[in-house]
Amino acid sequence: MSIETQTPTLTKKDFQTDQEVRWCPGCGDYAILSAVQQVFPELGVPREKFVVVSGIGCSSRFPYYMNTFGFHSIHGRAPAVATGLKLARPELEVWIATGDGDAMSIGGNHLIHTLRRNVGVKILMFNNRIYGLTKGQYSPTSELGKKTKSTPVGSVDYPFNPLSLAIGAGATFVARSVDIFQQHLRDTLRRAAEHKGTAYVEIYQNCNIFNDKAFTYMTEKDTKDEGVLYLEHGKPLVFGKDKDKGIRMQGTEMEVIRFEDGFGPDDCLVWNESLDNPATAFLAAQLLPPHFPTALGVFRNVVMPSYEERVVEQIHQETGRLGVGKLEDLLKAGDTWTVPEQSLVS
Amino acid sequence: MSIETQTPTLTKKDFQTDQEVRWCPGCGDYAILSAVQQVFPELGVPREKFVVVSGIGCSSRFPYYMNTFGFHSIHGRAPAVATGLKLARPELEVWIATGDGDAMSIGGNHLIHTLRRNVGVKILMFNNRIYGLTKGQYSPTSELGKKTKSTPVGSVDYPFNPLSLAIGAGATFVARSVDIFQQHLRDTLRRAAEHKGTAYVEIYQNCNIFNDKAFTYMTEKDTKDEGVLYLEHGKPLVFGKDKDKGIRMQGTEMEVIRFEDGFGPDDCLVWNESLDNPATAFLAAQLLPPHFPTALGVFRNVVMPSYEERVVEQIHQETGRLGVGKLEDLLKAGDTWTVPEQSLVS
Amino acid sequence: MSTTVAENERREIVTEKLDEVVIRFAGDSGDGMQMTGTQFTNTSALLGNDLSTLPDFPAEIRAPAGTLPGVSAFQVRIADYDIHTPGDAPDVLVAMNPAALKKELRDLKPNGIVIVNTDEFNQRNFARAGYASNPLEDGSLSRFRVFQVALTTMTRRTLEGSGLDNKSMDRCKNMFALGMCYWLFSRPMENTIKYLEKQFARKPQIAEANVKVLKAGWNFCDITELFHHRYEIPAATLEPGLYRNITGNTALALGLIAASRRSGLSLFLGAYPITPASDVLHELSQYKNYGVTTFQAEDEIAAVCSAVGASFGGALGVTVSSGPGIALKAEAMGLAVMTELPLIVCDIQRGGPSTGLPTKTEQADLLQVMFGRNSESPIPVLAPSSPKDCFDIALEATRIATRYMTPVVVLSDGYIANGSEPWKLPQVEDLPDLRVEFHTEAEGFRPYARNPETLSRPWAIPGTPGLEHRIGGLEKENVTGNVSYDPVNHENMVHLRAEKVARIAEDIPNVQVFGDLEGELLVLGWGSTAGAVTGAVNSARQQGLSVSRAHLRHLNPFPKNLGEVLARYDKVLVPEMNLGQLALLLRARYLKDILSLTKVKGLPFTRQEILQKIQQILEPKHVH
Amino acid sequence: MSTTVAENERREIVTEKLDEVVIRFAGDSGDGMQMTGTQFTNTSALLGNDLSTLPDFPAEIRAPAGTLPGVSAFQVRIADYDIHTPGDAPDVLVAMNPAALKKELRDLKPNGIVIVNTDEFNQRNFARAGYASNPLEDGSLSRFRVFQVALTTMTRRTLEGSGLDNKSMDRCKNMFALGMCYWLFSRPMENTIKYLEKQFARKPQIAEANVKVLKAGWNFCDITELFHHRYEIPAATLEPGLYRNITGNTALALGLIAASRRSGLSLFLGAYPITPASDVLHELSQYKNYGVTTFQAEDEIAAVCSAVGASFGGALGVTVSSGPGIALKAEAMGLAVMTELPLIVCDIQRGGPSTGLPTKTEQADLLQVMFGRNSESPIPVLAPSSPKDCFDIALEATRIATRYMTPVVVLSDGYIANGSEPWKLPQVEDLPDLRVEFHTEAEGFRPYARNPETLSRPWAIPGTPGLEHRIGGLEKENVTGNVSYDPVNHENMVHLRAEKVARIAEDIPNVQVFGDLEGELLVLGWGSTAGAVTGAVNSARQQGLSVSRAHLRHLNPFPKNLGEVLARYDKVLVPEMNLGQLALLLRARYLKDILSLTKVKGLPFTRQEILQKIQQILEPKHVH
Ligand SMILES: Cc1ncc(C[n+]2csc(CCOP(=O)(O)OP(=O)(O)O)c2C)c(N)n1
Ligand SMILES: Cc1ncc(C[n+]2csc(CCOP(=O)(O)OP(=O)(O)O)c2C)c(N)n1
Ligand code: SF4
Ligand code: SF4
Ligand SMILES: [Mg+2]
Ligand SMILES: [Mg+2]
Repeated sequence: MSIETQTPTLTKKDFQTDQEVRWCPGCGDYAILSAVQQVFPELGVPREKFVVVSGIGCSSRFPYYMNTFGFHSIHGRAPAVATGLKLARPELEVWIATGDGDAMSIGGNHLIHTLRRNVGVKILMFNNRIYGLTKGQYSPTSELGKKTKSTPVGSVDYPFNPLSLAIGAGATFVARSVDIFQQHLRDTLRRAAEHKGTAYVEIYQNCNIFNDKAFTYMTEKDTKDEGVLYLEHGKPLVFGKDKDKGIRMQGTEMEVIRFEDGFGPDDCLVWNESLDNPATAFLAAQLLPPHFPTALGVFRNVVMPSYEERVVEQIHQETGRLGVGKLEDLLKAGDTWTVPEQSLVS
Repeated sequence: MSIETQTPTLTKKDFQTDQEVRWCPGCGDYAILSAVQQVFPELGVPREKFVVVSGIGCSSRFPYYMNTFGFHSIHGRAPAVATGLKLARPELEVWIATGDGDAMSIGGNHLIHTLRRNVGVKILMFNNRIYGLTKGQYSPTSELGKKTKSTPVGSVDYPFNPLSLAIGAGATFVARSVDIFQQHLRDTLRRAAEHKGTAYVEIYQNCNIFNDKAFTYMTEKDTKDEGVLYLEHGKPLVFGKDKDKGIRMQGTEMEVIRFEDGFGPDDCLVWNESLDNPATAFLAAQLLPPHFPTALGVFRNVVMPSYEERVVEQIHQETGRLGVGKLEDLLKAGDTWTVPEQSLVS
Repeated sequence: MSTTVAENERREIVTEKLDEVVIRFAGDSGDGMQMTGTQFTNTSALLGNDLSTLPDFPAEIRAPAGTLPGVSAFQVRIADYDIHTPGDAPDVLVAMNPAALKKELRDLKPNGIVIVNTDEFNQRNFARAGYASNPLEDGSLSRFRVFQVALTTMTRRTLEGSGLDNKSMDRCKNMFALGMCYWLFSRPMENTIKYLEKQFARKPQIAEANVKVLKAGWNFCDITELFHHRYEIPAATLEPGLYRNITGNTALALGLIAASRRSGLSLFLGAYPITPASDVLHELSQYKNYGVTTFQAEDEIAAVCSAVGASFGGALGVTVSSGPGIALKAEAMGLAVMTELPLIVCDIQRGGPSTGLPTKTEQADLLQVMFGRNSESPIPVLAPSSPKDCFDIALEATRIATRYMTPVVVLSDGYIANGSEPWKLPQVEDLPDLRVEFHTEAEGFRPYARNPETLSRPWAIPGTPGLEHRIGGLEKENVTGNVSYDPVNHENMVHLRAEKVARIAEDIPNVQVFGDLEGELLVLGWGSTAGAVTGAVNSARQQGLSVSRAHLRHLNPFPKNLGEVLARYDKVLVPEMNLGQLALLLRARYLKDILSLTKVKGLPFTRQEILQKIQQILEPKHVH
Repeated sequence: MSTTVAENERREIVTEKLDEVVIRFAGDSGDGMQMTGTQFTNTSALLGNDLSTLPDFPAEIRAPAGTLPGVSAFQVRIADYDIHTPGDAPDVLVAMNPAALKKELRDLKPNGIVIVNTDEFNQRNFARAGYASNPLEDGSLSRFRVFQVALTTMTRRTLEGSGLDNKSMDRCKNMFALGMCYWLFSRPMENTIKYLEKQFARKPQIAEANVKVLKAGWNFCDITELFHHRYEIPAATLEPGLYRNITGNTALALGLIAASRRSGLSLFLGAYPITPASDVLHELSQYKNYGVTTFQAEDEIAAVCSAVGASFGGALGVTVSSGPGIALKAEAMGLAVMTELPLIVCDIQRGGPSTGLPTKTEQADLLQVMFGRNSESPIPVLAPSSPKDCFDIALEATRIATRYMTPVVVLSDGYIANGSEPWKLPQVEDLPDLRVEFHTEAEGFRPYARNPETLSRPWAIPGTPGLEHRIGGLEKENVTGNVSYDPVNHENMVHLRAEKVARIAEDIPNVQVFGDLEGELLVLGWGSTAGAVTGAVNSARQQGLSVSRAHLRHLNPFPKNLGEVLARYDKVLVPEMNLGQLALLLRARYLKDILSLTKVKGLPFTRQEILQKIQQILEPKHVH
């Protein structure tokens, strides 16, 4: 009994399964798996309280490799399955592993509605900008003109900005990290774990088979310092190898300032992830190449009651108001009449 | 022949059908119908080139009352049907009539992908913040706590901000108007008609049966001047009965300034609907009660090639590069061999 | 002096006893006919009549006033004996306007009573209804007993000085009609008065006005010479007990709550509104204090997926929709089949295909729910036989879903869903014990180990230490539940899933025959045809025809004895509101030539239609 | 002197003529087995052999190296006569590692040839493959002729000094194996050399390396004593003409383009990727200069809806998917039924239910496409019988869809889709004339007026002056196409839609029997079982058994003469890769007791399996 209730201290090993990991050698998914397996034991949650839900895709194989409860559902529907689960069992830690196709293409509607409702689930969106499992078609995050199996002369679709979409849908927690930035990724996952509502984390993930080197400009030693801007709450937006550039507001937009032009950190915007108005987070979501470095970190983090909290609260209120319903009363409700033993003709 | 090709001058009557209009007396849909029937004849497009596509809902009955080609499809799918039609027949004028449930609930995914791709269709989203046809359940745009048939003690869903979502999805034209503001509505429809990509127009529409007076604060004589802010390209954001208030940027957000505090129009933000960066439009999309008046007009209007343009262009390029394909060549492609009349054993 | 006149008159008024009467209230969508009919129904219920109702309203919220598409009707049949249908043809038609008369008259019995609101009989309305001339004058009603009443005028006169505007006054005119009917059929007004006072508690002025008009309608009959007859329909000799009048959708909702209580599982409904299923969502959303969670999802796919997620979490996962929505749930239902989780999918069928006729009834989703999923994806299917049976079906569906770890489909339809009948309240303790035990033993736990009897796998819910496991839509290795592409395992699993469902036949009642144990003809009904079949076969037998009947509540699997029962009759007739879907399943399974009687009009069968078919089969000579 | 040795040796090498041989190449997903097999196939095709192939790859992109789930195999059968299947059991197995040996050996013929890459036979790989001991040493292969070759070592040696790193070198080792097989079966290398040079045009170094290794493999056999036999498979006597080897998915894509050209309609494909259907999208996306528009939609619902929209616009609207995706298209397919628009829905079936076995074949979607929509929603269904038949089916589907204004389903499957066979190129002018005429006459235009013969309505596309009209999912009034809730009209329309599809039976060829026009047993195949059925029945007849065969390409409606044909045989056997879905339809329709031979293993039937069943039925005594 007590053995079950007290939380034993867990380790990464506790979260590994006996199933062979079936990703291609070199796939970025390995790094993400490792980061999650390191963070989960730190959360002080008993293992049996974790559930990892996914859709379909290479990324969605994730649950098989996590020794928790897991549900590898159908393509694009993980947020819907997870919402039902979280409403039925609010005390569970429900995490979603999904891909850019699973979450942003077929699953787009469930994603935005989950974000709108602020359901208390954590969504890890593995963005490799390609359909991996089906062997390399372009996805809604693939860049314009991308040549793939289904677009031999280049795609004509403008891609989504996944964070703009999430913020536009009303997300309360939005962040971005990168598969191989293990430290940053783990920190981001911890931040997501702390959030009470929906946490949406875009993770740049390299698919070395069908879309290799999609993110090298920000992962390669020589380019990454110029290519990456870290959003840190309360700190000025400074970046560059020698921390010699920054971001400031110019009218309604953000712009890059170079300290060589006489600017300094004080001229930079001090990052605030917790503003009610989503506009600031949206501004930061536009910080992308070619005109800007890629912003990483937490874009938005505001505290609002989660969907399940409100649902449970309402059930409590009603129960308080009306008392725990009795089945007898329910059946008897409304106009009733009795047919006596010997029914008489009126 | 020539009679068919030259465009006869059309009138509102030309766009009315013999079908009885089956909306409740007093429904805002009548006003929208009337506005559209007035604007279409002005567009210099032959009537047979118009197609009105819809999903399911009271609003989606729209095509039956427009004497054009029309397709009353299935719930939520109008954007998908319209995309196929527009790709197959780019020369057609394809308009979509949809509701807050049809477009934002079941149809959310098709909506955001249509906006992302910038398909050259016009989307009129009748937002009455309720499911009308199914007799009054709350919708994704209903305010928190709304009591409806399916939420007897109030809804616990945070609503979408339809324009934030559209801008987050990458919309190139986004506007808002109101059913009974006929002049403004017609102007807005004309602006939408001019746009080459996807034009997304949210129209506040009163459902006098299931959600009456949802927008009175901005339609009633006494409150409307304070409750409404008109976005006009190149003009400062000024509002109020006596034009004595305005909007300016304060850091990363917008704020209301009162001229009685010594401010004037010059202190107000000059509206620019055509910025590449969607952040400004997103800022304006946050201009809603209680802290702000409701912004009406064009929030975003940027010129980008439409989806069908790019598709057609690619087909032309390939045809130019390879010549018009010959069926014979296609069949013969790849490794072929001949079996002679009398096939010999090697 | 009018009273004295009345007194004299009254002596002449004859009161007749009838064993039954069918009344149809018809008017504009705005005329409140549904409410009027419901009031007449409830009052009659309280008098102890057996009864059955059939509402019929347009797909549009409110089509233009005075037009045919705008007509809303409510038919109620009350009787002093046990009845099974709302009646084939009305004895009385209340027509609030020409359109209502035009649309509903055709069904009226010869010499039937027509009460019309003459105030609405003007050229404009004739045009709207498509009448060339005034039907009240052109003799087209000669076959009926027509009573012309200026309902609107009388109503306004009644409310003179009430301070209400005309619009509000006119809204009361249905109460005038109701008052007249109460007088005509000797019903007390108390119940409706109570209702009005409760309904308009916040608007006492409106309540008062309605009550006033109701009484005015009654008095109008009482003091005028209009009717020379009054009627009484004595109470039916129903089984003793506590009764209430209930619609199918309400019974289904209550049944689900009862199932949740009896199983100890909390009830989770994931639903997206759709006619005629929405009322189940509306109903259940009112019972939060019964621990019911209702989730209005963004679409049907999310609705069913959320229910699957809830079931995985150990709740009773339910989703409800109608044909078009069920089509969207197909893929996720397949997921529930593969993951072997309990799930209840309620399909309140309506007219199709596609959007079809949203407010009309049909039974044409049987094959969809049987086969509308990719690959071999067997699911048990149940169908309630009447409004009140929806309560019991919910319990049976829960029993099968949890005992066999499988999704279950409940096939109701618009006729049952909106129709009502008296329901004898069950004793809670008499309801089946559906207690469920989750798996808790970590030792040797195997997610796909099978109960040898039911072949079901353990229900091991998140939060249980040591039971961490993964499920999903890929083929599973039996016992371990690991992903497996092994050919032999796959074939084995396909057969196991099929066998699991087939075995349920061992666990459900045999089909019962009413009539002769063998003979010339068996009429086999399913779902909402039960009433009409019963009525028709009873009449046929009274006429001495050798015909028996049986009814199927379990459509997959079929009851064990079905094949052998069918074999005992020369001919088998299956009436269904489709093109012969059950017939197809029976023919394939039993290789017996099944005669189909099909009706796809958006309306239920009448007793007469089935009776005629029976006669045609058994004594063709008599039928010309 | 090795040459002279070789010369001496060579005298001892016997060259045998074979009428056929079946080779299976098996290795890690990364070993390029699909490409190796394809090369062997194409080369043999150019030699004039008849052939048939069966690729078999894992669901994962790349499962861990050396494991069973990671094994990718490609089987090819080449013959000097007309064959119909890729062969039941291989004569030769090339196993690039222990896992491949373990997984694929069971099918190998007794005394068959096994070529293994010894470099991969080490403890680590034994463990991964689940071998307790080294199979090359523990005698478990004694029943076979095993040839142990250090492929990796030889390859690296061959490429010494090429400047390639080991990884790149090892990637060439499949060419060594191919070279060996070319020598063993007397095939020329030119074709593959050409291919390699084209394939790696931008990486000449890689091209050169592969060619080098290919030749090395050839020479290795030529100079070593390894084999004492060589084999020749003479060209088959195929019908004279120009041929190419083609897979089902490619044939389907080409057929759709041909249909577009022959009908004068531009081709629009709306699709969402899914195994094994994606290749049709990939293929068609390459033919923009044929005026083909391919739209990769956000999901399957958008895919089918976009195709419906395109059809409304006057294009040939097509969508392609597999089981789970087809389930999602159900509602929109119903819309096409109601709006009576042409639409082609291709279902490339795979193992299920749910996500199931994505890369395995199955035929279990027949009932889904027949009935998987709400209400009565009839759709014609066609199934290709082989890879090349996919071309003709596309034309036939287009003919029916446009002539009858109806959606049409094409039921292919993974076996046909990825399998290949030689295809005699048709003359374009011999292809059916499918020209379509849009309605243009405004005078008296009625959107739902019907062609008396076909019952189809006019195709009136936007942009045509005077034809402005509205269609949609609500029930239509016949002729006018206005929304109608009229009961009689609804029933009439339900029957009209059913009758329209039923009448197609008048317009399709009768089912043909091969064998005796009557007799003890008829084997009826559909879809991809055609080859195995033909092979099995031919053998059975050679054994003097009284068995005939027939094949169904049209599954809805059935050919006019089907019932009468079935009646002519004592017994009818239907082999299908499901639990008896066609059998169910036949039993229901013809009340004939159909014998089912079912296989649901994700693998096609073997000739042998069907032959045994035939024997069992016709001479049970002989079968123990
Ligand atoms: C209903 C359905 N449609 C399509 C598919 C095929 N499918 C499986 S995964 C996938 C896309 C995966 O892309 P993504 O979500 O980015 O995952 P990744 O493999 O890149 O990690 C598709 C189209 C499916 N399994 N089910
Ligand atoms: C697949 C499907 N699901 C549900 C419905 C039922 N339904 C019809 S309209 C509608 C919502 C309409 O709301 P909205 O789009 O806001 O239109 P409104 O009536 O308010 O104008 C719903 C749920 C349907 N017809 N089809
Ligand atoms: S295909 Fe790409 S995403 Fe999928 S496992 Fe391989 S590397 Fe990873
Ligand atoms: S229900 Fe509301 S939205 Fe629908 S027609 Fe009536 S008023 Fe208009
Ligand atoms: Mg991806
Ligand atoms: Mg609405």
